[in-house]
Amino acid sequence: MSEMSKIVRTISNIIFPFIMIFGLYVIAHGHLTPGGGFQGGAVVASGCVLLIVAYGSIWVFDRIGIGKLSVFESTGAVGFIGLAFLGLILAGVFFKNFLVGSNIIFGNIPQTLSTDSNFNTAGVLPLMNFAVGVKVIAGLFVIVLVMAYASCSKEWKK
Amino acid sequence: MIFNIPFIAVVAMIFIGLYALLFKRNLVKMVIGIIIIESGVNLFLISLGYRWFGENGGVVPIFTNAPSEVVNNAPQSMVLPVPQALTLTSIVIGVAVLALMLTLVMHIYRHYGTLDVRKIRRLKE
Amino acid sequence: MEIIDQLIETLQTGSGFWSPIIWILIIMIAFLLIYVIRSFGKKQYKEKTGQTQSFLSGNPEYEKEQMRIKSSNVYWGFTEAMKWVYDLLRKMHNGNASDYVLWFVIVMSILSVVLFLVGAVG
Amino acid sequence: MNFLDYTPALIVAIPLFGAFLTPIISKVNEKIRNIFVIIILLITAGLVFLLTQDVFANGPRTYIFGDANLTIPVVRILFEVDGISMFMAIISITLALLGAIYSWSFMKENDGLDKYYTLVLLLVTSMLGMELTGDMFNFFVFLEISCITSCALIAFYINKGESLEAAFKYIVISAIGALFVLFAVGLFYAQYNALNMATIASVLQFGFLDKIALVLLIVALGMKAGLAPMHMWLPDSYGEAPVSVTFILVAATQASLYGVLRILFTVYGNAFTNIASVISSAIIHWFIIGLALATILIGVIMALIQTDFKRLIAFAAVAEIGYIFLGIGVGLTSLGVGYGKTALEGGVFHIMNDAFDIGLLFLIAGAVYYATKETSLNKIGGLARNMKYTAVFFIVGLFAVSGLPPFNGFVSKLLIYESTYQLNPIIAIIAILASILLLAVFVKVFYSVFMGPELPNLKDVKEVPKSMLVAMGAIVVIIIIFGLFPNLIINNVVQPATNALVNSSSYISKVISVVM
Repeated sequence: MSEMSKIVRTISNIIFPFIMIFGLYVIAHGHLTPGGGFQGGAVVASGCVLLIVAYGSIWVFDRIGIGKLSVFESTGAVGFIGLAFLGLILAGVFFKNFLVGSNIIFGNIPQTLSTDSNFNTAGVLPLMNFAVGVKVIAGLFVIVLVMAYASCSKEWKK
Repeated sequence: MIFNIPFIAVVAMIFIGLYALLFKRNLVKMVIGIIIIESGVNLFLISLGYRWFGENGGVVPIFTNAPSEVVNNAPQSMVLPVPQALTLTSIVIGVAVLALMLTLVMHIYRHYGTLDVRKIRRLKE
Repeated sequence: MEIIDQLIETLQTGSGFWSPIIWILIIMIAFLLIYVIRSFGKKQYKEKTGQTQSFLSGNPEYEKEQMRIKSSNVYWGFTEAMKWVYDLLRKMHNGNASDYVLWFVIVMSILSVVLFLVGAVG
Repeated sequence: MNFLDYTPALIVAIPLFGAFLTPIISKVNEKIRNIFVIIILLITAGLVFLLTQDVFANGPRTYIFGDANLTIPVVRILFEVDGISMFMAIISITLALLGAIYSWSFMKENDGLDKYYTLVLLLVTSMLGMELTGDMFNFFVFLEISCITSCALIAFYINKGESLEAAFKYIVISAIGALFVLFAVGLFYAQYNALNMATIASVLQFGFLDKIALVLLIVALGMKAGLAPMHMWLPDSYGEAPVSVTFILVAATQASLYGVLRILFTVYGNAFTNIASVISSAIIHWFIIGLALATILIGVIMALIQTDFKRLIAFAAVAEIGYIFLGIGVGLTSLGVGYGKTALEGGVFHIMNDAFDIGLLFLIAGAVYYATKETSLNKIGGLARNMKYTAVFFIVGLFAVSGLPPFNGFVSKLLIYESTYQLNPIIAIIAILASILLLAVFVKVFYSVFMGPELPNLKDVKEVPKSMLVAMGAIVVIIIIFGLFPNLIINNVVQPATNALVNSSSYISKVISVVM
């Protein structure tokens, strides 16, 4: 895919930060509102796909190493499993929510039948959302990028 | 009757997907068939959550900023979010399967030069 | 000691038994018999002479590489006699991905029809 | 809580953790990565054996994820471990470990091995997860993970059109099967508001929706296990995957087989023994026996005309799956008493024997491919001169897979034949004839691969490297021990597994006591 016209590139330049912010918001508020790591990650990845569409996959491919993205993906997954293992080590049960009720971070317990959103709740769930978010951003981005890049290489055009 | 419409849609979607798989020759259309079946099953799981509440229907299980009359008077009419969790997992898996299938279709096109399922059968007998 | 008991114990199959130890003894006796019979044979032939060559109705013997039967021809007679079965199975294994799904649907519908028509009786 | 209480979670968690660490470690050094993968699998194998010992001695065990106690019964993921789970887990982890050792040399010349090992570890995770879980939905998730990873591994030789074709067929079949499993899970949830297998089993009424769910589950999981006439994906994918992957795929296929066992014996066990559903259960039994016979015959007859080494073994694998289903079907007709007990023991023991026999043959096909770069039987010959160990291993595998004494295949097939004969002599005779045909097939292979004159282009073939020989030799030792001392295995390993299948009520009551 080659790059598109100047209008498309300008508009995507303007829209791109908003998509990013919205995706990160969905990830960060995963424990309060609908959404979470996967959904927010998919939104952010779709923002990155917008870049691929506007600027062409070769342009993006040259600037972002596939190896870095794969390390990001592994880091997200290792973080997720690592949090589960921490539950086993600190509280004795795999996937135990060991942060709830503690004063470290995200430790508050919401009041029963209250509909107010308290960001500082839910224990390890937000952390797991972050880990999944990193993994999904890197994973989906790498899938689309490799597909787009492979389909525009010269070998395919014969 | 009107509350059976989702379930009728589920069966219809599964049969449409099977039709696409059985009678369409293009590999991409077969992939679409699988995705339609998956959407049907997901719709089935989602509609299961609301089946207990009959005519009035349940309330979406989002606690933040929920209508206060529901929270104060009938919190049990909020749908148990298990089917939603199941559907979410199923969607995530579906994305992985879809990506894998499309990648395979791309590579098959590169090697075989066609997307006709009747011509992609070097492996037979 | 218990393990050794279990090792020697024979396997009951409901209508018979199976003991590998006895089987090995019998096979040893069989090999001994074969050896005895073989020892009755002629010993005084000369290697690498005409005595060890095979006799092909007077035709000259081919090179060994040319005499090799390809594996797809090994059971030619069997496959020729069972041709109708193989024609049927070849038609079945046609390598079409849609037909794979079709078989799944067929088996599922047969089982459900049988289960709901016959099974409804009892 | 002592250490054993954690093992069910650790068995799944450790390979998963290792899988995602592998790409990072791979950046350091390739040799360290290989050692790391093997160590991860060794630790998992150690945990599996520890847990097996405990479960066989003390009965089923449960593990609740996320919290020490259940608060809302339907929400938690439960791992429920009993005899048959551990029996299958032993097979899976042994095959995975040997496959990893084998791939050290076998895959050495390929690129992208970090992804290969990641996928292998994920496949191991999914197999063990399917076998240990007690939750229907969790079972589906692990089933899908195994589909995705196996498909990616089948397409490993991405520059070959055939392997892509095989992978596409596999993913279509797997996706359909898994989606219908999910539909059945939804049907269960709709009626009983539960996803736990034991909870569902305890309240199952065997009504209309339950029958639909039974049909969906049995046909979908049977397709994933390779039941004819839905077996066509199996020769394709087994034949085109790298051999070390095929070896692990054998175990992955058997994990689906475990799903069938779990559905038939545990979830629907009470419903089948009920007097009211005698006709329905008889239909299911004879359906399984009929399809098993078809599987045996189609597998054997098609194996006879194959010219590709791996594809031929794959069709033999289809036939072996048929024997397992025959044992299970006959075992179902008379559950736990008389010939049914023998047949079930034979069927379950044959799962283990099938894994090792077919696995050994695949490894030998891989060794031949490694040495000659050729899989067509018409183009290889006379290899016994240069590959002595491999030839001897093949003789052992040949005798074992076609059920000749004193190897392990004979023992389980004997149990299946004798019990089937008491049910219906004709079925037993057909099964024996098919077994003879299987011997003929492999005699042909032995003749054309290892015997005959030395081909000119194969004169300087060398014996395969040590890591491959170690993996093959380990299986040969297992096969001979199983064949010479069958009672040791049947009393200590197989009978706990069959008892767990037959006495599903003890499993259900144990889990219910945890859930309530």
